[in-house]
Amino acid sequence: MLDTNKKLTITFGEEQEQLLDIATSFARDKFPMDKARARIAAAEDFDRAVWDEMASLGWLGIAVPEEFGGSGLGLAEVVTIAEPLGRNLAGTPFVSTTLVAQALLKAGTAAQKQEWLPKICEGTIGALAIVEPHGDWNLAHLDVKATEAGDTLALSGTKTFVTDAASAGLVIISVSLGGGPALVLLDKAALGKASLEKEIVIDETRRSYRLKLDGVTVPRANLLDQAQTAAALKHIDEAACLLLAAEACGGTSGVIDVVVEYLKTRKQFDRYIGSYQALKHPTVDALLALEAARSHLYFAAGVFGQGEEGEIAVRMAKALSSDALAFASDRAIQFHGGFGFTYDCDAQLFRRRGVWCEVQHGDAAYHRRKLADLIF
Amino acid sequence: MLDTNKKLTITFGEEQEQLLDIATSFARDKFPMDKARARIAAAEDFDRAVWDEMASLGWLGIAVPEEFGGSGLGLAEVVTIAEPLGRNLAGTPFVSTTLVAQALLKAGTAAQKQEWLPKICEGTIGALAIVEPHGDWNLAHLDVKATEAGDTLALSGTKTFVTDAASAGLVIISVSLGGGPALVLLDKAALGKASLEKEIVIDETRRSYRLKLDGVTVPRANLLDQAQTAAALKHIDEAACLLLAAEACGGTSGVIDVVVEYLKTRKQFDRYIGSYQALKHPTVDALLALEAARSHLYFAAGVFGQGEEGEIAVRMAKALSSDALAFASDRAIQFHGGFGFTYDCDAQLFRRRGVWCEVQHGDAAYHRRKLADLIF
Amino acid sequence: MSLTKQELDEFREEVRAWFEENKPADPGFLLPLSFMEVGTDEQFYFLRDWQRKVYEAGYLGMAWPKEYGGHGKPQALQDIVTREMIRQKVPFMTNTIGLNWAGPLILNMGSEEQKKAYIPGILSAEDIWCQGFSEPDHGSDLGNAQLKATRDGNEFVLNGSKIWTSLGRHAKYMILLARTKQNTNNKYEGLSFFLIPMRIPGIEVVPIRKLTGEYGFNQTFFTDARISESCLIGKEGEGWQVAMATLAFERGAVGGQAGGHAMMSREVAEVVALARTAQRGGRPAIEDPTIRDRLVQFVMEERSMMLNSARSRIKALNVDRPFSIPMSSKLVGSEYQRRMNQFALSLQGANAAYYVGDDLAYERGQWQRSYFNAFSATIGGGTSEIQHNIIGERVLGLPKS
Amino acid sequence: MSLTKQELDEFREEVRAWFEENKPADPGFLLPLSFMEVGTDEQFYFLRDWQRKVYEAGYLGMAWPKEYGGHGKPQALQDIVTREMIRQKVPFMTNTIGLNWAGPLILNMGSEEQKKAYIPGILSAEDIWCQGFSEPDHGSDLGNAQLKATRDGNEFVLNGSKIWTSLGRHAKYMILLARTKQNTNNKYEGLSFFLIPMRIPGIEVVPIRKLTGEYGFNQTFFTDARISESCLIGKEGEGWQVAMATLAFERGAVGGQAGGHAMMSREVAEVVALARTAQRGGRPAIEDPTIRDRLVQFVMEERSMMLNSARSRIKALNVDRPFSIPMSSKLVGSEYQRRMNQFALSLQGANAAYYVGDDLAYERGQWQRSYFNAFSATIGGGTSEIQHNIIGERVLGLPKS
Repeated sequence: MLDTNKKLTITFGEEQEQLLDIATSFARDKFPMDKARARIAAAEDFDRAVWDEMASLGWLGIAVPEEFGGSGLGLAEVVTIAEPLGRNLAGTPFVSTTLVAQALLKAGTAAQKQEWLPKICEGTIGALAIVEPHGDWNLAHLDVKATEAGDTLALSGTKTFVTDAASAGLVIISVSLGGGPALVLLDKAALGKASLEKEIVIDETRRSYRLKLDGVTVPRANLLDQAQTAAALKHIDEAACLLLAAEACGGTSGVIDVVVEYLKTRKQFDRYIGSYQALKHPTVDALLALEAARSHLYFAAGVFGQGEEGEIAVRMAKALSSDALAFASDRAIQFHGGFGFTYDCDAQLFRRRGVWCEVQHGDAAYHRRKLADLIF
Repeated sequence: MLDTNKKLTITFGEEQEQLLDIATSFARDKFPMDKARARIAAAEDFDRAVWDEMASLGWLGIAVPEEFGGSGLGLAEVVTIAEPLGRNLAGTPFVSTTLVAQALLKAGTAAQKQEWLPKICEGTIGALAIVEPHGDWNLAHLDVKATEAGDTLALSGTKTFVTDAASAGLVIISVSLGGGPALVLLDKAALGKASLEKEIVIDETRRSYRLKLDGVTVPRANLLDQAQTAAALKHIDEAACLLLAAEACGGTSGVIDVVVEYLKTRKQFDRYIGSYQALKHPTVDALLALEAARSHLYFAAGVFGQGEEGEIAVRMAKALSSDALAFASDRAIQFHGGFGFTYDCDAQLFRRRGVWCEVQHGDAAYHRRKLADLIF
Repeated sequence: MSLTKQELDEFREEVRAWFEENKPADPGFLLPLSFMEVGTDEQFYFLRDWQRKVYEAGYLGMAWPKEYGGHGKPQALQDIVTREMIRQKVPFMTNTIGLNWAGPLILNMGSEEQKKAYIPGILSAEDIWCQGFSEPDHGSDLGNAQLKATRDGNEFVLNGSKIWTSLGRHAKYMILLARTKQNTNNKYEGLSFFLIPMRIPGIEVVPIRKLTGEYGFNQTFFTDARISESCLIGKEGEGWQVAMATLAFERGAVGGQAGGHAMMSREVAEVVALARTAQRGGRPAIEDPTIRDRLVQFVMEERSMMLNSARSRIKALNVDRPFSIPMSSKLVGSEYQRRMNQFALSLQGANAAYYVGDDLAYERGQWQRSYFNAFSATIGGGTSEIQHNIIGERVLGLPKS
Repeated sequence: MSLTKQELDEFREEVRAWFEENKPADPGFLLPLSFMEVGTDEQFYFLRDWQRKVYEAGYLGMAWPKEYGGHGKPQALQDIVTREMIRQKVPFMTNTIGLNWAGPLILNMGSEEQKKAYIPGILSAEDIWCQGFSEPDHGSDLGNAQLKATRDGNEFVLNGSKIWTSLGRHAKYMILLARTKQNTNNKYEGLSFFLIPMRIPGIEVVPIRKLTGEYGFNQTFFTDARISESCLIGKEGEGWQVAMATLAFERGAVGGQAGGHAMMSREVAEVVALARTAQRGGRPAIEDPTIRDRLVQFVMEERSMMLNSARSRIKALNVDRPFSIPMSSKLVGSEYQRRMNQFALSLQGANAAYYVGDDLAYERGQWQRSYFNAFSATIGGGTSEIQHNIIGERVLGLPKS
């Protein structure tokens, strides 16, 4: 139950302020819109030089404790990177790698953490394999199986939407083991034995793979701590929602800039089209949706992981931000008129990004349903 | 299940065309807006002269078979009267009287029909008492009780929203009798023993009463045919929905006229306010909602009573028409600006009517839920 | 004077206790939700007495200078009181125009005489203020005010009419925007701003019946009403600038109000409570999944406003469009209220058709009334349509409509 | 020639049987939903062959005169065929501009030579037509067409560019709106209407990539392209009137099209089927009450369009605003399609992120594609915003924006 009387405050620390400032400049410099388009057509999945720079800025270890080579901050600080990257439609393995580190932190064995977290902080790419062909948002709905055979686990089944898998140094996979959920770590060697198929996805800035696991075996030691599986899945789900919300807020701001620029410069019937209320007012509505979503985002960042309050906040942020980006980018296509219908208009890039952000880890209606059960 | 491939046709006969034409003129002549306002303040519940004229036009017997003094047509023809009356916010006992006739036709005994239907055709007012203080839309949710005591029935409990009760020659009441629903007829004499309290209702063009039945007894002969109760309640519910939809469509058309007239004549910032897209476009949306609702209305009128198809059609008409009137009248208040906030602006009269039409016999969400179960 | 956290906490406890002890009992009639809804004398006197009580307890005008009746204390203390008043849902401070518009204006720009004359009565609610901006024919176009103030020696002669003058029947003073010069190049140039007495010959206040059926607003007619030139505030011909400054107080963009809340809003928690009471097919309406879905949306919206307000205080999170949140809060809040109240009606089932005064109306019909009254905020102070223009043009830089 | 009900019924049976027998098998690739979406050669040839087959069976241009390749039969028969094609969801007739715009125009206003030259090839799909109305810089402002047609003796010289020329790469002819006179008092006065050949020097067709990532539309560049003055249809300088008449064919306000459907719409029944397949927490999505609620809304909307169309044929039910339904059908239908397709995406859960070409994309990704393609109708032929203006002004009589 929600205490609607409670005064809500957004905590926003100095580190967040600095990171947001740096990341905003970084995203603007490294990912101008023509670069985003070039990345879509590029053969390599990501830009190694930019990635190395992100690693050297310490961004991959922001939410990793200092003992593992990170800076010991949290996801609240990661949000300040993810939002500006989202605004510029950057395509990097930043989010997937961050989520893999979170999974390890939550459920990795001491040895796994010791081995992998420092590597991640230095730039090893992580991929998360937790979605399956049924497309259900319930992460406990697992058809992929792990079967024990002595000291090894034999895997079978298919994972979908494994972003950045081809470049990954490790993949963390959710499996059904003995009837319950478990998490398994695949290193590059094991990954090499799996079949990786590039997927054709609506958001062309993403590199997504289908991971076919039939025939793959891994040592039992690659199992994460089973006692922590449920907590880790919940944590990953919420963390993913938070970072998708950050990307969606960034994207909404980005597409508003795109459409406003057009409305200010394009004329029809001898008037700037931005002077028509039919275009102006819905654009204002997109702005209002952004402001609301962004306020929820930074509140959720501040209370992330704080039990029910954290869960409520992150679900609200996810629901509102994906609706905001859907609305803003849909209207941006429309308001560009004929140009909006072309591939050359940037509005479509944001619309495609919006579908991705909406349909991964639950759309707005799904989260509202969960919220109703939490609140009422 | 719905056959979406089926070609839908609207039957609209010659009688309907004539009646619609006559009723449109009649409503315009007898219920101009100043008259509607005068009716609100008037001491008498209705205008006897106008009522007598309606009776002499044969309108109270439209859906009554010729053997009982009616014209043997159906509710499809009644719709063509109710819609223009709704457009002019006419306050008359036309709908309640029609519904009472329908209840008698569906479940009255031969003697009851013989006694009352001819009187109704000649102008005796009927009132329907089927709503209770719990406000639930499920008509089988009955707290009012009838207890058998020899040849009489002792009634207890309270009915609400009994429109036109004070002028009624007969009232038909739903009661719980021996654990099941039943319908009972109260004539003027019995009604005199009940306590009738005028209600304060949002739609000031209606005269609504609370009927307190404690201590009232009626002869057993006043019971309608119990075998027909369930069918009759369903029939009354659907008939009420159809006629409320007709009133709401009429009202929507009426309020669009009101707001369009204002938008065409009022200036702000040296421009007619109707030239602003912020006002023009939502007014067009109200028009589109009206057109859709009205098409559903006349389709529902044509297939009324035809099993599931009829039920689906009438629920759709009710849902869409009440939403159309709610939207059109809410926007009409807003678009009148400061004047819209005053009692003198007619928009509020339509908004009040809209609340009534929406919340009697189920709002749009309620009917959509029923529709989902019928369709999917 | 900087206060420690402990001092603030102790003060909060003290305030909490005082309001718990002194908050007025249910008067037995429906109270208005803002000064614009005060429709009857019993409502007015009840609210006036309550404001005086709060003031006399030292909880109003805390940061205003002592010499004019304030308490000369830190604004932080007043903010604590205001928040506590909102939290405990005690009645609002009814002299709203005085406390939030006229008072700050006079403290900012008024002469010493004006401060001495006006401020104490504003706080004690002895002197009720009303507002004379809108005119019947130029609802949203404030700059087009036509009420004439014609100079005649040391006096101005007023002719014309103002509309939506809440509390006009009770007001001793009015802040007035009037035209002192005709045919200027620019319509804004001919305006001047006055603080005028209401109870003089030539001023007549006529009640306006609202769409709720109740009264509360008035139209004020001026027929050769004479006022002294000392009523001017700001220079003659600079009324537009003064009015804009005053509106900035209203929109909360600038501080300086006396404190105490001015408006009771319906809250989503009340709609949730209603949904637990109302029935659908013999079950509580809150079990209906589509109703739950709508309720969650309202919960999120209400939170959005609180969180927007919290975020607006963090500069780094308002870099791109710094005025976006403050300039949109009136639009967002008023439209939210309209839609939420409307939704609350449909929740009531058939009983939504009752109205204020019927015994069976849910909570005395206050939802019906507050849905209708919600239009005062979506229309007044610049309609929602005009707010969209303003935000589009000033925040997003879109061309003028 | 008036037909009995029995004759019509028999004909319907015959038509039904023919289409059941002859409807083409799944070609193994995604088919477009309208001529505007034809993006590949394999799609084009498949559709062209299909149109020819229908024509040769006698089911296209049934009411057009025999001497030009039509069948000279009652329109009622063609209507039966068209409805049956829709019912059986067979592919559409791809020479849409020819069948629905150019053909009716030539039959109405063309010379005997033009009828003879153009009509037969339109019906057989031998001669594909395209349309040259819109220009890159004046999307919605047709009257502002700037493509120059400069008279040079018996010829006109064309310079400029047209955009959104669907089937431009396959078209033999174009209907063209061009400016034959500069600096007229009224922009509409300088326009003329032509039927021009596409395969002449100086005309270049450049494909435009759509937001779907596919091709289909083109931009057509004219550089000193010379056409004979016999290409004029209507008088020189009266092109605007001819264009308006042609648009009236498009909007269906005037009859005379050759028949056969021009567009496959996504239908709510398909979304319902999707909701039965898609999963929510291990259960079919259609069991989710909020999804059911949305689906019912789409069902009602789709019915509204059918019922509007049925009602628009009953004069007594269109007395107040007789053009309301016909003038709004494009707006209502196109916005419905956009929203319904968008909703269908979110139903697919995580798999909504697949796109055309992925094996796991639901129904080959056609929902993703048709959501994006839906904008061609909300933008093309006058955007939805302009449709609102038109309806507000012409149906409700509101002042111009």
